[in-house]
Amino acid sequence: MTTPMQPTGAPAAWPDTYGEDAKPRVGFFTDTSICIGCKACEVACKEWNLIPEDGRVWTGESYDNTSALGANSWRHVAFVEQRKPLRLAEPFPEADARAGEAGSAGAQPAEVGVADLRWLMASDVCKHCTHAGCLDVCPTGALFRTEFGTVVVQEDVCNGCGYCVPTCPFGVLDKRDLARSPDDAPLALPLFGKKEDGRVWKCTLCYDRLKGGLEPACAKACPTDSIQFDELDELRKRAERRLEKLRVERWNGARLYGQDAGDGVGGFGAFFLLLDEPEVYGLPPDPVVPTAHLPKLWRTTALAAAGLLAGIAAAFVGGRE
Amino acid sequence: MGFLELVRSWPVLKQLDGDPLGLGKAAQSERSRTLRPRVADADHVARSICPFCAVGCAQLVYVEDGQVTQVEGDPASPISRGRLCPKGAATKNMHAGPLREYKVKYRRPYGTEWEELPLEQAMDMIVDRILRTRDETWEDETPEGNPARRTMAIANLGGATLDNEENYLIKKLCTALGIVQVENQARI
Amino acid sequence: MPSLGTTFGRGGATTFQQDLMNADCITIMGSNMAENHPVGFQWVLEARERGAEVIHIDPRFTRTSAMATKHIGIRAGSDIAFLGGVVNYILANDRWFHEYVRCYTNARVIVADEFVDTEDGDGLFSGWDPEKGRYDVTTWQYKGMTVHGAAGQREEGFKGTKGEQSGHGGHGGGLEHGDPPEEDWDLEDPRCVFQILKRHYRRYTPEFVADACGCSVEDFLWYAETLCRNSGRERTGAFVYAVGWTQHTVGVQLIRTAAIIQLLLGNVGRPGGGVMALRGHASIQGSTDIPTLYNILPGYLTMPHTEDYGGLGGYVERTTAPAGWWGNADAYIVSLLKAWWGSAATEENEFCFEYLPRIDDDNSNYWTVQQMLKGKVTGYIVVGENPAVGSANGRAQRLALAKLDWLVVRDLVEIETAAFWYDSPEIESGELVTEQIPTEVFFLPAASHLEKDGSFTNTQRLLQWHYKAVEPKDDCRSELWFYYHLGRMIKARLKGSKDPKNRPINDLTWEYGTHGETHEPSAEDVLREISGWDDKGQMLAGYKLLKADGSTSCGCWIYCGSFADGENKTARKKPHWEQSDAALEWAWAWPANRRLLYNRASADPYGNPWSERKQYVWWDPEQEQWTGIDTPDFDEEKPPNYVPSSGAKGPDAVAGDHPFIMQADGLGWLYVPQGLEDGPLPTHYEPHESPFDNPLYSQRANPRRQQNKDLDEDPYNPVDGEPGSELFPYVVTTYRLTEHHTAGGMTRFTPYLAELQPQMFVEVHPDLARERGLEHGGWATIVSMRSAIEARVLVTDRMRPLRMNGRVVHQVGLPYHWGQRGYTTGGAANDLAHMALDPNVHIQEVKAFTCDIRPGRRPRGPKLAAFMNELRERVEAERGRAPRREPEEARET
Amino acid sequence: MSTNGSVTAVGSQMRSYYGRPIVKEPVWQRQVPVYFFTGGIAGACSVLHGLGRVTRNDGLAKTALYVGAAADLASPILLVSDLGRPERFLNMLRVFKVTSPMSVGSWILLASGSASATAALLELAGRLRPVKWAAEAVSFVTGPPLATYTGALVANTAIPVWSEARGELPWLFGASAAASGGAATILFAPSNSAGPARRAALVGAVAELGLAQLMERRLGFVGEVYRQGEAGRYGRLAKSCTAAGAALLAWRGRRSRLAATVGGALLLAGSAALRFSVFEAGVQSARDPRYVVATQRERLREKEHA
Repeated sequence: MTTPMQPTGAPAAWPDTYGEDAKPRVGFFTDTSICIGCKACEVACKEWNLIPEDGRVWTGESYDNTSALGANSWRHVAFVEQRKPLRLAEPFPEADARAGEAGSAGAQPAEVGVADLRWLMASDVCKHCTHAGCLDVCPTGALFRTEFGTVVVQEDVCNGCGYCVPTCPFGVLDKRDLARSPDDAPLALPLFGKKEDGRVWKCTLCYDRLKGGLEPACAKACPTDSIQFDELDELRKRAERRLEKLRVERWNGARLYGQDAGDGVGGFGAFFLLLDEPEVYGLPPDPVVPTAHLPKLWRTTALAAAGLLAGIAAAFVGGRE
Repeated sequence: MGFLELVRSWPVLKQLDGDPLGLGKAAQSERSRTLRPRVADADHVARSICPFCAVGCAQLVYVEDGQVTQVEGDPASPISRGRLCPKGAATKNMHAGPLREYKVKYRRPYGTEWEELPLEQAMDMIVDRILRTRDETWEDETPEGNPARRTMAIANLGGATLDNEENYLIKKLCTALGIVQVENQARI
Repeated sequence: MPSLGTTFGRGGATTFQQDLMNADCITIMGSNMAENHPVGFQWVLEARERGAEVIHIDPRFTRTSAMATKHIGIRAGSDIAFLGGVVNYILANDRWFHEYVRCYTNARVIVADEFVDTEDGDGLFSGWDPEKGRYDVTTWQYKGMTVHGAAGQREEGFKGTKGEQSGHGGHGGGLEHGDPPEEDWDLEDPRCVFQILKRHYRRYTPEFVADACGCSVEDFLWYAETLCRNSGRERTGAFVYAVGWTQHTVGVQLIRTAAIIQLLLGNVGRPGGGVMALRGHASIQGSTDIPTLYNILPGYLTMPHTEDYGGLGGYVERTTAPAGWWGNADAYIVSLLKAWWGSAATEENEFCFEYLPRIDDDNSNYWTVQQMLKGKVTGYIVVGENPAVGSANGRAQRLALAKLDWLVVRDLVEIETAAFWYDSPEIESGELVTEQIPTEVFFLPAASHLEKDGSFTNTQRLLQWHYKAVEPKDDCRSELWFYYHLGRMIKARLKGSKDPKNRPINDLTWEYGTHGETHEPSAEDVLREISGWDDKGQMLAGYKLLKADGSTSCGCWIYCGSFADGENKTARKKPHWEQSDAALEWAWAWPANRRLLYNRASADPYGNPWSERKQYVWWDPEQEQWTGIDTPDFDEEKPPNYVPSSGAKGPDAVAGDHPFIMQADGLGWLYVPQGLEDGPLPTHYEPHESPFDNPLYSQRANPRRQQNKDLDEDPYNPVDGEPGSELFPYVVTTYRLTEHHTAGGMTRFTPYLAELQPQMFVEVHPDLARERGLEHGGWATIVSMRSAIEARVLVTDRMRPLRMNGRVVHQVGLPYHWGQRGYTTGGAANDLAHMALDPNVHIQEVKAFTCDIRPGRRPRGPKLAAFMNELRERVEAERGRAPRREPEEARET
Repeated sequence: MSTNGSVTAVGSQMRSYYGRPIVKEPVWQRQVPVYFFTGGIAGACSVLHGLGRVTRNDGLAKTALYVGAAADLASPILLVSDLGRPERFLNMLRVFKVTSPMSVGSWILLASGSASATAALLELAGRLRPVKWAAEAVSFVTGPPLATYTGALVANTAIPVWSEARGELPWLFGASAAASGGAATILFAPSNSAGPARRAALVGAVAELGLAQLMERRLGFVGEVYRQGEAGRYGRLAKSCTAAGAALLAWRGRRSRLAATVGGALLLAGSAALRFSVFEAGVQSARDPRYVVATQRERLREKEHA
């Protein structure tokens, strides 16, 4: 059995803890080269999972008014406007030839603005990591690895301790309807019976739909199949083929993100084809599951505990006064 | 649940049974174990068409206890292949949105408030208005003496968001009434 | 659209969305398909993934541009210049599809000697009448065409309706049989259409295009070559457009230009080719086929005009084409009259033809609004539309509503049109005062599509049935319920009335089954009536069976057969994986369930596919019939070598190698001798409001465009050259976003959509922002002579300034979804727009007009009215005309 | 890039995604840093109390026992009150996860808390001595980890300034615990038996100051948040209080009760301020994506060289 501390590409507790009931590991491949930024994924997700509408704030950040993943946004479409060519395309020979024929003298600058312009759109979602920090640190077992190899918060268990929130390298999880920052939270003791939901929410990869043999709502809605749902092994093969095609077509900056089982989280269950560095989309360039350091951290903690004991013991040398 | 079951259902003990880290099955709640998609409980599924743009995506409408519980794409459609855009995906939200109106509202001339009005009475009043205006403004002929058989004082607008059958009745009734100013979004 | 109608014979899209997958080159122009038809766009991406070029030619860099293999930015309103350049490129470089053009188009036809082209008339075609402000089209006819003596006057008689009438089903004028009188198969006669076309576009050189459109010569040449390279026997290219083309004062001619290109390249009637018209509403095609439009009857039969004479006989004579499928117009109109007046419609009383009301030149929506302002239209029923936000010049729309005696609004939510009397910019500014508005308003809650049965006709002429899922709550009712019971109650009131004006109501057939507690009428009963039956009560299989003797009844001849043999064909839902790519058993398409129109042209004159790769419908010598993966758009048994006898009429008069069977000559019309108001050939004119002069002619804009010169509520910005034009230096274009729908009634009130685009914004380039001191994320006020609105500023490289003749022009982008109400509110872009119209279809020009933009929020309250008055007076002063006054309301506060 | 002029197009100069955070900042409220503090006191006190018993210093032992028990009782209340669903606090005992410092910590707190509480009660009642001894033993054993695991808890997150300090935080919290535990005991212990507590507090305070310094230096760029905003203010407060308190204790703590009390109070304040400083540093570190990107880009460069 693998422990989450060594990234090996196989999640802990799956499939072994499910025995017969284990299903093939499934996930998403989000191919941003065909994302039209329509946000159908965001809406389809909210409709199926009955997620509350969460505020109407115009950001001016291109067409993105969702801004980030959170308790009430389990899909988030990022919009990035760049002065870069979409493809490193070669000039079209005939055109120049014709240009001669039609006698076009003095070619003038294309546009006053920049000719090369691209508008990247990418639908972000929980990565359902092979080694998931949120899952590892959840003290209640509300977060668990399902029979499909996905990571799900159980709303009937979560007590809103919030430990998973800062532990996710991608900032996916968040607490619903609680003061966003400690600064504006009252130091009320105790806060029993508060009205807020108070639990942590994130993409479940439509766990209930999977159990019914249905594909997740976002993938089903996606008009261009930019969001593809399937068995993870199949998706990884498909992604490799896709990347190859885009390389041949000289797409600018095409790369896979999160398909590598050797990365810091043992590969994503929901991975991506991006057209630029991850941070451009608001994604970490080299995510590592915090618990990867836990064995060492535990040793440090034990030593520190011993140190504390020793230190205080030393204080007993030299009398009572 | 008896005490023993309660103890046995305690995940910490389940951990001892093959899930020492408590990351998998041991942590699964009973609710999660027996979870099913709500569409599985639908009384019936209506096959519909998206009401927004003219692409004509097919929709599956799941109904439970007379309420729409889910609207999603119909994979059988050769046009949409089960996919929907954000508007189509928000169909349920539009259909049952908090701002949806369910009651007739009436504003009398120079009135400052909406008033309530029974549907039947509203229909009666509308019939009155149509017939009165039609009688008052009927043109049997044009000033040049050409046949007209119309009223130019009543107009009807809208249709591109309606069904063919509805447009048919609109055109048929208005034409019979001599209302020629029948228009729709085709000009917009 | 008359553009497609006059060119090909039918007003509908020539192809279907899935077929875009087969294209080798897709030109998206006048459309933002990825944003406004996202699910249909999957077929464009399928083509792209198969290696097709996808070119987006648009003033803005949109989500469609982001997905295209190439985006070419052009100035809004310069499309004809660009496409005309393509026509010139095709002809100058001999890239046209010779056999196709010779055999399938009217390129070879000789045109009357009297015809004078705009190139020789400085922007005017022959027949221009400055007094009437319209053309006499007699000089546009084919040479030697036996036009009836009175034709001239009769054209006069048709006026406004003419375009629509023949437009939606091209007519052949006086063509006695299939072939035009004089032709030159070598296309060398200087008077033949081909040579006229060549001369007409000769000046549309790459350099001219670059200057007029603001694109580069290289980009233009690359595009023209790419398009040609992807046409011919082995390859096909498709055009995709939407209201980005329609909403211009030259909208119809604009679309015509693309239709001409497609004919020249042989891309019509073939897989992966054609012109895909993308409609904007669920059933906008249906509401034109079964028109809620003033000037046509179901199936594009024209409404009788006040100046028409001769009753049914005269009508039939005018409507019937001697050749082609319009040859049976008598059967279509008689069957319609039978459907409406049943047993009361007899041969003796001309099947109640006289019951039909008559129209004038233009009784369209914008004309109606002006009648409201004049107090002549006093009753208004608005169903599922929101003119207070969605129509051009919103202020005029709302001022008009305030003049009504009574208004009925039926919608899902309380839209601006229902609330104008207490919640509108005019109430805020004091131009309207609630206590002084006489309008009696009835708001009736409507049923959603989930609460009713019925059929939508989508953008590819496909009738798709949707079933009721749940019962409507409380007072919510379908439009079917409303109009059925309205009619029932009216019939009851008028029962036994002797007044002749009520006979059309008394005799009207109005028997539809009802069900449920609300007595909802049966939509299927209505569809049965639309589809039609014979005198034995047998449901008809198709329009070929319609008769003119009153023995058949059919509510819409092009929908005839949608309920053939008692089966609701529109409700067929056979999965696509169980049938061919054409999916003929999914729903039902008009005409006769054909999915790709004019598909006879996918085969050569001898009936063989042009190529293996592009075979679709062909002649099977063994079976002696046309066959293929689609329903042939041709007489199944008519062989390719069929030649009509001289006496042949109607369909029989169309030869076996003439694919455009709705046209009297069976040909695709590069040149349109009749059917259009503003010319037989598309010509570049500037928009009604433009910061530029016409580079070709002293005739600046479309001479035939409809203007409201004396309507105070519709003042125009000074244009290039006029004093005061410097006040409105920018081109503004309006559009939709994926996240919202049209005037917002279905989306601004929907939480999940409102949060995705939560505020009205304006898109500008950094240079313009700098020029005007606009701050990203701040506020801007956009101003025209009509109104001033405010919006948040989105500074983006996607709004590219263009250089024309060394002069830089900035374009301002405005989504038009917002209004006063709903979860997300904001300025209505249409408040800025004017009501100058295209002469053929009376559509407003909201894709290209002029404006000013300033930093900061707009004046509030009465200050807004004052601000606008000051502006208008200043402009009028500069124009040296008497300043216009505001309507009464304005002065009373 | 549009260079001339101030106006630039949206996104045209973006290095991150509109400067938005990559990781989420903690949703914890102030109870949590307070608990780090009380937990530290409880842990250190159970050690003082245990060793006090061994060394027959009953005055010290009793005081430490009561103080520790008090802190142990406050801790769960603080934690529960921070939960989004407090009524579900028992779910903390639903599983035992070695992969979760909070899970392990909950069990430690349960053991330590109930043990010292039991011991304290029995001490008061003077009954059931064997049970009391057992409880005292448990409390003694669980004390040190209770004081240091909170360091692991914050270190085991994706927040750069915490995660990068995983080598120091447990030590820092341990030292701070000694300082605060000792200080808290001094306040109530009879002066004739408070010596070990005072010295423990001194040792802790000195270590706390040193470790904090070490941590900030080693964190480098990521550690700059400790010099900014709330974290910076709390940090400076912590250092000055701790330094002053330590100095006072060392100088007069033995002889003057007043000095001992003031010094102890200062150390307590310093220790508490330290926990707030660390907590706020985490919040600030999460808010700026540069810290995430910089550390990870650096890591990637190292990987390439390796």
